[in-house]
Amino acid sequence: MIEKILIANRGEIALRVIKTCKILGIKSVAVYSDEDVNSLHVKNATESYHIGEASPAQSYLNQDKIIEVALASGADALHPGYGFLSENADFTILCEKKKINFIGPSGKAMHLCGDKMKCKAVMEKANVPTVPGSSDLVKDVDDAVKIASKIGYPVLLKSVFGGGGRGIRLVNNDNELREAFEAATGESMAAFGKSALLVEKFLQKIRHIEFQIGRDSHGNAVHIFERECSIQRRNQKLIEMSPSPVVDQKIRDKIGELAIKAAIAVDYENLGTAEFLRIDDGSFYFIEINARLQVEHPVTELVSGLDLVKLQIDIANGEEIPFKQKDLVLNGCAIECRINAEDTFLDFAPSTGPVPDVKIPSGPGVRVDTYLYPGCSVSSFYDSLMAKLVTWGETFDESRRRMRTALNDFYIEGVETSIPLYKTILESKEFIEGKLSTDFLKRYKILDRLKDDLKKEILSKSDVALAAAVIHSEYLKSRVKSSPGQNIRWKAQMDRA
Amino acid sequence: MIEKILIANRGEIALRVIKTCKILGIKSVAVYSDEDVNSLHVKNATESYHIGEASPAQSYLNQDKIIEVALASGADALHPGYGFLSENADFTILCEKKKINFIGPSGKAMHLCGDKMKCKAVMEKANVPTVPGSSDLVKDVDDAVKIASKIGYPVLLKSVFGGGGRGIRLVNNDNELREAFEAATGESMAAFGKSALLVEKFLQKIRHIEFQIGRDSHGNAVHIFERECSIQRRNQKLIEMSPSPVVDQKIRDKIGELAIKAAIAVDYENLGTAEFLRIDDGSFYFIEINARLQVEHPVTELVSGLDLVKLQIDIANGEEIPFKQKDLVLNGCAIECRINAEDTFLDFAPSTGPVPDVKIPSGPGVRVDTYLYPGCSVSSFYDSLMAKLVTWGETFDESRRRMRTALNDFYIEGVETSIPLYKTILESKEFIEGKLSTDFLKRYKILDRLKDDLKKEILSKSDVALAAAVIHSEYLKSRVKSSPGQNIRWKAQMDRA
Amino acid sequence: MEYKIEDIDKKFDAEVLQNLGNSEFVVKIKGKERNLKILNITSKGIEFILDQSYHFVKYLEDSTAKMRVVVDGVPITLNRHHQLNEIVYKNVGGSGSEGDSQLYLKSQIPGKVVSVNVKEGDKVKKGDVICVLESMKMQVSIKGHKDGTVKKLKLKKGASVAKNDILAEIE
Amino acid sequence: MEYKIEDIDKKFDAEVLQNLGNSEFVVKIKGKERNLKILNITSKGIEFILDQSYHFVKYLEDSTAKMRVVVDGVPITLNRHHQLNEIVYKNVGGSGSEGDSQLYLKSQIPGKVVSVNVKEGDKVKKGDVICVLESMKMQVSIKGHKDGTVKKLKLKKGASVAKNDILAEIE
Repeated sequence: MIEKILIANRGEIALRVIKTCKILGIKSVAVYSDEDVNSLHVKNATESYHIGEASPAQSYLNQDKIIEVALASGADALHPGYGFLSENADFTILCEKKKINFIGPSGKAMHLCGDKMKCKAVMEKANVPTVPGSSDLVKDVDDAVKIASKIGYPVLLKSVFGGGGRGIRLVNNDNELREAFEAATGESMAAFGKSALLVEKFLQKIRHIEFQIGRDSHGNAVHIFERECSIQRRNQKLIEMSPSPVVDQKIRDKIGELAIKAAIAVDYENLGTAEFLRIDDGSFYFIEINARLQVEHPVTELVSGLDLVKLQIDIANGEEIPFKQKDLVLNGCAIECRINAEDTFLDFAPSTGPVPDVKIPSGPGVRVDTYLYPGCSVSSFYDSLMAKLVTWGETFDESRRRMRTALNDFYIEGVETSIPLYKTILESKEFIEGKLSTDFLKRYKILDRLKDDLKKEILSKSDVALAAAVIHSEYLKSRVKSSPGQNIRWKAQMDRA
Repeated sequence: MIEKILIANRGEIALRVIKTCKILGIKSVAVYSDEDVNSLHVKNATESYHIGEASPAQSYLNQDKIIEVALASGADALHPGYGFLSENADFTILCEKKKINFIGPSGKAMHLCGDKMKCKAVMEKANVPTVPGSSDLVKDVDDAVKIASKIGYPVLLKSVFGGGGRGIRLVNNDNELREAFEAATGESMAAFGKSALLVEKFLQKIRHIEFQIGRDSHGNAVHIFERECSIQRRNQKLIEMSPSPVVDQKIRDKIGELAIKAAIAVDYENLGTAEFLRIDDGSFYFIEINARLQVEHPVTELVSGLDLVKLQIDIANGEEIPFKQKDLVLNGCAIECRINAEDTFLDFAPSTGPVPDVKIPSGPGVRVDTYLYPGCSVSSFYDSLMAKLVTWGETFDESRRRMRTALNDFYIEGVETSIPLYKTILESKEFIEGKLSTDFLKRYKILDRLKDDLKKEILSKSDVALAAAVIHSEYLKSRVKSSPGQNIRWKAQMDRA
Repeated sequence: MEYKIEDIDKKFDAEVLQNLGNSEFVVKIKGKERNLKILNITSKGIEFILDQSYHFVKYLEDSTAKMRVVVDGVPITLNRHHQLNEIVYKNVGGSGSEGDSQLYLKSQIPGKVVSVNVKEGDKVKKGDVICVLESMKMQVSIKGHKDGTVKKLKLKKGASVAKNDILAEIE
Repeated sequence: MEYKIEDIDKKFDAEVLQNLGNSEFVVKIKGKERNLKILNITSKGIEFILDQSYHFVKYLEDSTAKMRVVVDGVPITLNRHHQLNEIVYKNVGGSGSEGDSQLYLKSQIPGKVVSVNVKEGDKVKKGDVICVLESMKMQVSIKGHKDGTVKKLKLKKGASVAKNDILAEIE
């Protein structure tokens, strides 16, 4: 039985894990870098150990140091959170070697999940549909044309030496493909001395829908519904929800079954997430398994009533999952907004520094997971997620309205945040109608609308701003001068007020 | 359709109603006394009106002033909260006259609920079991004996001129009853010139279990499960929960049906609560209808998923209750602790004054309804409820553990609170086993255990206290003296730290 | 330095052994050496890591005789151990009620005076109701803390009293 | 007094008309008289009830030319209207980017310098990448704000820069 957990992470997720530890009566061990000495996870854990300098490589990614602390503190298990070492198969294997119970899948399963080509091959064998295309490098141009005609145009021709959009060509027919193949091969030979190309179906108006999966050491496997995470910027999720507006119980059962199949195919143990792309004709394509607890897990907690961190610990303890698929009921609707420290209008550039004041929203159906407190600081060394604002409602509309109100009540001083962006999204017709896609922001010109909304908001507050400005001027005057008559009375009143 | 609601209340319940108004896009109008000018309900409402001096009679009970503000602000409806004017039938009728939609039952129904003798008679007619005893004043000693032998000893002989335990005699047989009757009559004649006595069955080891009821203007009626509120002090509830440990679905259906019958019997509209006493043999006796939203309504919200304030507004709007009895599912378990400003060891005497610092707990399944903020004040003019800490869990045990952790995380500086008492109760074997009764504190000597727990807690923190004390002494010394050597280095470090 | 904690019948020792620099210290608590690293210190409170655990301590009161602190949310009174303190401490009593030797009857709650039940010069017994206060919709009887004669009454019906206000002198 | 709000092309007037005593005032905003009752005021912020609505305004910056406030959580910049201000204001631009006439290229984000893409003396065009910063796991290209010659580079690979630090002088 796990009695003491080292949490190899920081920020809100470290706090989230500590919370469940406290509730279960399990001791928690926090680790921290120089930058995090004043962080809440240090203050809330049973014990806290300093592990190095601010830079992640020197602290939260320092495998040897973290293992050393785990052993010194007598922790019998380790929770990796998300990011940092959470999907590092080598680290998982190191934990296994040192007899530290790693709360997550085995190193072997994690390794397989991390290798996208291998994982795709395993899924194809297990009859889990993946994005149509070559299952390996194409041999030559005729091979490419053959595959393309099988999966149907348009297709993407991708160079494995590309990355970040470089070396990707969109083609609409055989001729274009042959031309592009020649050009791509030439380019690649010139630059790298070799060429390696893939063909993949070009998917449009994509939704990102993922299924929470769980599997225990006894072979019991369940899915805990879907999360729709289509609203993104730069391939990073901004808003997640459950249920998805396009998933009914029939689809949930069907794709959930696929997600379970995927977990079994890689012999996955503990909680994980099977990610799918869904296109407008209703087809789902598996893309990958995230071998960790997701940022957006609270969405699933609110609609299932489960404590997923507790479930992770139970599974790591060798226990059976304490319910069957048929026992699970999706209750109401949950939405999460990731409150990031970033400037929406500077291409989402990070915004860091001290946060002198914070007001955290609350109320029926409102949950906030955050490391923020008045006087804290947002560090430029780590990622921009400051808080997760999650609301639950009986219906999507109730959840959305609660989110809208909570966003209004959330005040973070000192850094730019994504809160104004979410207010605009939450009020948009397309969001309300569930018309989501990964290009939502661009497709519906959300940033232009945000600008309009901000202007309107400023105008609506302008009377108050002007009133505050003139009163402030008078106040300063009354403090500087000691003039006779009214001003003295004024000053007295001001000081009394 | 209601578009603007005046909230004739203060504190956490005013904030609770404002929250739902915001979510529904309804404007809210707050009223405040001199004492409350810096209160959160003033700051969070759309509009706020000053209505008088601190004393309730001059402000929150001032019917004319509140009606005047309602009319001036253009509010089309009024929410009374609980306490103050919430169960004042005259005020309800005044609202009806002024065409202000009173969110609650009609003045007529409220009047009937407020008259306990009349209400009891109505319930007897409707076959809702009430506490056995004389349904009216007893005529003479023989009448009393006849009733007593019918309901069985022991019985209570009560004078209607008593109150607060005075004029109540416990008797075990006919002889004792005859003696007591004579004495009571004599006493009462001497003091009041007349006598009026009742006979009622003496119930022991009572549980207080109530049912949330709702009835719309179309005659649809539902119950929204029970709340067990047995843990009390001085007849005031401290801890409430749903479900009750002694209510299963069969009992819930049966007593819920009685609660609905009670609501129909008094032609009750909107939300209300039917209160029952339950004794160890499993019998339930109706005692009264609380004609308002209860303090403990969040417990029901968490297990039903409903927003009860929204439901109140919908019913007041003339809408039908949007679900049927069979649609309601009791989900998980919710517990509420009323965080009072009181000194447990001074016989729960009030504790008031400034609150320089507050830390409000949060986390999965934790909800806090409160008017507290750092720098606020607890007024001696109003009641002692500062916050309602409510936790939800899949099971009673999860809810209890979450409550235990949240109580630990709740810090209120400056006033005594009931938090330590709740920690002891939540850890007690009897609470865990669901052995609840209205005399719980006395029956299980909880205050003695609390003393022990506090001593243990202090001892467990004594190392830290001593460390803080010696470091503090050194710190002060280093700031007072400017001595050479080590102390200067010390001071520099201290200032840097 | 020796301390007494609340009314626990025992003395505890604590001292700073060494300043390691960089805000780190070795302290000796109850005979055991512990490491202490200060994160933050002001005259009102201190945050530190003791061995490996974080703690936040607020200083509410600090006189030569006693120190009231809040340790991780738990209020604790420390009494610095002198001969004199011991005597005063015993007389004051640990439970919050004034000892028999005290002259003044103080109010432990704030409230409004509803009734005054004695006159100056009255002889009263310990436990007699001196007055009734109303606070938060409740009536609370204030009882005499000892036998004696009411020397002075500092009470008026309808007046407000604060916590720790003197209500009467009983000799 | 006349004010401009953000980059809205309009002037707004506001003045205190009367001090009613008891922290209450009559102010005139955009030609309309309003009642204002102060609940709390310091040099850093003000809480007041305007007509019947509560507001909380923080003062973040206050220079003769402009005032940055946060009104009920919404940041707003007010520009006091003088002839001179108008000119400066137009040049600075409302969108947060420095105007063409500015000498300095400043960083709008904090971060670590990953690469420096120009040398002193280089001729650059508006939009050319001057350097790349890394912050929060992201790489951000900093582009030149105007055409010109790099006069001075205040950048070193691996160094940290704060928000608003000057990165280069371009003439």
